[in-house]
Amino acid sequence: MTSQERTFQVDIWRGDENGEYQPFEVPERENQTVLDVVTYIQRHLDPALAYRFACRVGVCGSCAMTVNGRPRWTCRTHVSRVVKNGKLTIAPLTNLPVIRDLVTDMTPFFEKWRDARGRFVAGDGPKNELAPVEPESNERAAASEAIECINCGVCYSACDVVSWRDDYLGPAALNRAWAAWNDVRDGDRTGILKAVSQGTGCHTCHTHQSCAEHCPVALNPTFSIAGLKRASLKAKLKGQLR
Amino acid sequence: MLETMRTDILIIGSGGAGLFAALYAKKANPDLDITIAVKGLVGKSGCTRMVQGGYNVALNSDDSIERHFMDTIVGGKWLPHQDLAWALVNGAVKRIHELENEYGCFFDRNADGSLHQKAFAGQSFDRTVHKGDLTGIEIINRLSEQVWAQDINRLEEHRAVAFVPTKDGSGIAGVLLINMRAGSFRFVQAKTILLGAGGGPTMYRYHTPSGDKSCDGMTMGLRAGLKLRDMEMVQFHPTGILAGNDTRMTGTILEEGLRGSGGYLLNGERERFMFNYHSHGERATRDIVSRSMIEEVRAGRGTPGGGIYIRMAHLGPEKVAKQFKGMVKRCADCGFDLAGGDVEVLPTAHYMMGGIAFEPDCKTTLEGLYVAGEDSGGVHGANRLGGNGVANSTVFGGVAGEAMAKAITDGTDWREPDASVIEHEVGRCLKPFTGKPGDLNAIRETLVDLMWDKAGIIRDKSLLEDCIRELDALGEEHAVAGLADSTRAFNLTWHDWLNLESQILVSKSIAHAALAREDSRGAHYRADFPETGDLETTRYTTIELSDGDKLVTGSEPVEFTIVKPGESLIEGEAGAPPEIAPPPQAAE
Amino acid sequence: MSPVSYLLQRGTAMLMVPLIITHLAVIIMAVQGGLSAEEILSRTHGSMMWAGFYGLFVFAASIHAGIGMQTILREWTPLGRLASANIGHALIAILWVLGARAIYAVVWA
Amino acid sequence: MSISGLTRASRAHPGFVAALIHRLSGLALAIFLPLHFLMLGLALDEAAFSGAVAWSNQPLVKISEALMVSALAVHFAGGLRLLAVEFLGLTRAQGAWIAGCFAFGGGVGILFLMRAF
Repeated sequence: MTSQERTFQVDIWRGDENGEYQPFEVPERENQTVLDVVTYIQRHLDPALAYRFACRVGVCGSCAMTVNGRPRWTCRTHVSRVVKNGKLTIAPLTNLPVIRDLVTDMTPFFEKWRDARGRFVAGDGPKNELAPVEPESNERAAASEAIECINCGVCYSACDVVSWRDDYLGPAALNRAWAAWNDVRDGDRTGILKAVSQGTGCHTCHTHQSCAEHCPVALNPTFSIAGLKRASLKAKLKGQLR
Repeated sequence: MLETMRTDILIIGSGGAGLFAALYAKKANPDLDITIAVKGLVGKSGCTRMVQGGYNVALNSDDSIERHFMDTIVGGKWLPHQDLAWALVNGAVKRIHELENEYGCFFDRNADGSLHQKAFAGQSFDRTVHKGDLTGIEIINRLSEQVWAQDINRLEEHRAVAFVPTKDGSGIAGVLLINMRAGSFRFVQAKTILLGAGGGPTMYRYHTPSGDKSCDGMTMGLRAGLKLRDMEMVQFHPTGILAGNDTRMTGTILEEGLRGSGGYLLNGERERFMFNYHSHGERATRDIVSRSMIEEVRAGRGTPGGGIYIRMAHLGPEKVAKQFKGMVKRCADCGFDLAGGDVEVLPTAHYMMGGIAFEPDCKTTLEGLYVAGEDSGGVHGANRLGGNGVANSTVFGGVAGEAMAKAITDGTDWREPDASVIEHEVGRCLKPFTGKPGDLNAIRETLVDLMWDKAGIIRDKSLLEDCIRELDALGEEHAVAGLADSTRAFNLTWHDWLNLESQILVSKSIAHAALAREDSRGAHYRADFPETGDLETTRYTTIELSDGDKLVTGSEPVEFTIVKPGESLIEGEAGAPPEIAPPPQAAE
Repeated sequence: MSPVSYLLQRGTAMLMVPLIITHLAVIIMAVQGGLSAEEILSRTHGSMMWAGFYGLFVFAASIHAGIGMQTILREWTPLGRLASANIGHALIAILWVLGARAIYAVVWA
Repeated sequence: MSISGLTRASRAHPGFVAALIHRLSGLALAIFLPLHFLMLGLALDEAAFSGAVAWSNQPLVKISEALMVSALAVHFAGGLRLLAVEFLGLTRAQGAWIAGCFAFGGGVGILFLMRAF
């Protein structure tokens, strides 16, 4: 770092759930994402800083952190868009256990994805053919709108309901369940509604829309969850959820 | 501290190869205890996930696996292991049905509901199955959620550092890993082991693979005495983003379709230059465009950032913004206006065709060790077709899973590890904690420049000899470099040290193999040997480690077991696409 | 929230849409220039329609409030699922009793 | 030190504010409701009821009542929004919807006060 370089202050969370913010001075760059800032600190200022990343272009969803109070994908967040009063505050994602510094344990997130039956179950269709699926059909269109999730955990961290009750399945898992339910190839669509109608499932959502507000790839889990609420209610009234 | 555990099947890596292997093995025998160990989180690290283009598979009645095979062989400049390529094109058909019908992948459809297959460079038929331009995410997410739902052990943030053989060296007993979260060591003993950690030429200044890639798998293979092949074959993609110093985004891909649809490449004087090199201009093949860009920069006509501009604005910024939404957004996120302005790009290292030599059943020469995906070599030869990469990892991952389960059913048991190897390897990994703090950043910078300048897109004897000499010196510098912080838990700087160790060794392999191949074909270009040479006598290079640290190169003739140069499986055609400039095509 | 609670919560909400519009209108009308006991009771005394309307309203509002309270307790207090549910159900019962008493008082007493 | 305070920046958007006000107004109504029923129950004894109604005509009580009426109106409007999102799938322009809900609630309260005095 030369003395002529312009720098800005970055406060980074250190420790696990119990910890504190540690200030660093980081040089400004013309092109600089929040992940670049964190990398700079690890490479040049504090080699022990822990953080997680992989693909670096918004594909893997590994590097989400809380930046100035908001959960974000850091690899695709340009510093100039989020810096406030010449300062950045970076913390791990909320609503997940902290392993160390900026790294969270995403296990509960993936367990809930499983519990919401966020996966395909093969149907009876012929295995050596590809099912015709019209891209404009209502179900496929609904599924397509929800499918491009990168499971970064940003919505889960932004979700107020998860922050109030940690057994709620959360937006990402339910969003996946909605896409699965709209998949006409699925062999057990009622099973999805059963999974999401447990006490901690879709009906727990209060439609705050924090998930949709923060999703880096512009999905709308609230909408998906509303769909599940309607579908499972219908199924319940028809007595299919026993 | 060393924790030990036992499992039936250990899988290193959770890309297309690792996940398919786990699911296949579990399906073959649900009673098996299967463990996936991965450097990051299951399904979230590695490169399959990053696949944009799609999945090559011959499904159309006007297409055929023979045609797919011929495209692969001709595209690979007759260097591929033909039995492997044959396994690839056949297996792809099976896999795409499984991905759709068993795991629920959403692949794009035509309006009538049938599967959409798009055109992709180097193919004589439009056979690339895709999900928009995020095909990898779709495949990996669907596979991951199947794995999450099954009784499959996950060792996440566990980095494999060494294969541990039996005392007599006849087979593999297990793998030594670092539990990255705790900073402790773990030895996992397994009856069969799959290496599916992926490759990734991240030792080049500009590279596309996931940032966690560091060629650990090939390094472990070399150390365990396995033979690698085709290591000189590193594929470059012409348009990687140039975002400046200290940016992770630098090197990541701007898709091929930008040039295909009429984008311009401009030098620092904002003049088009591609027609000075090739009559197809910007639409020439990847290798030609990459080479031309490098020559233009070397001639002093680069941009201020040392690259080339890509310009789309003349096609109408609004149209571009709509047609290439993802790319425009990606550029905007790092501060560039792709739709209306000029964006600096440079060719970027993309894929390693070379890797551990293996057989169509994924076995290696080490009993009990299997390999699949980018760690393996020989499927693609001198060049990999876009869309054959994800096919490779998923096809062979499944093959390996089945073979590993069968081996255990047939009586394969645990083998006793050579404890001295474990001790030695733990010592190797902990060495930097004892040294005086070294400048790892400087070593990394030196490495990426060295490989870029001297073993990159244009090579020659003197460059490569320099490169090897300097790599040796760099290796020595790295070996004594210590760490400033003694924390072992989640110490990324420790892992940077380990990454560099792997990268330097594999860099040496690339440079040695490149020096050994005295012709130019596919991804490998020697300015001092610009001719392709005789196809009938094609040989592939091999490299192995002997006496612990000496790389020995060799070569073997390619066996034309299925088709010979000059022949074709398709009547009246060579199988490769006609040599004309591709028409402008829309991004899919 | 269980689907049954959800159904009751949203169902009572929908049911109350016309009731609340009417109630708000009545309030705004009635409050003109201040209220008196005679004025209120003259409207309600012996009116079966009034008893039916508010009977339904009390029934729905009580359920709606009880479930809402249960959710709030579950999310904003350390109370567990069972305790929150018990309090919510108790609230429903109390509101039914007090509501029925109020209706009896203004219609028949 | 905790990682994030009560006032998370991630909550600074219309949806959360709407939900918070919906909940607080609902809570207020749930607390008010038994008192409201108790007061009406006083009609069992006409004198007591007259006294209570007279008491409620004080300005301060009137203003409190106006707040409860507003709470009802806001809760009602917010509930309509919620039902629209959940059952009609209306997710666009939530900011405008939510502003409309508050305007409606405030309007009803002011109307109440104007007529009450």
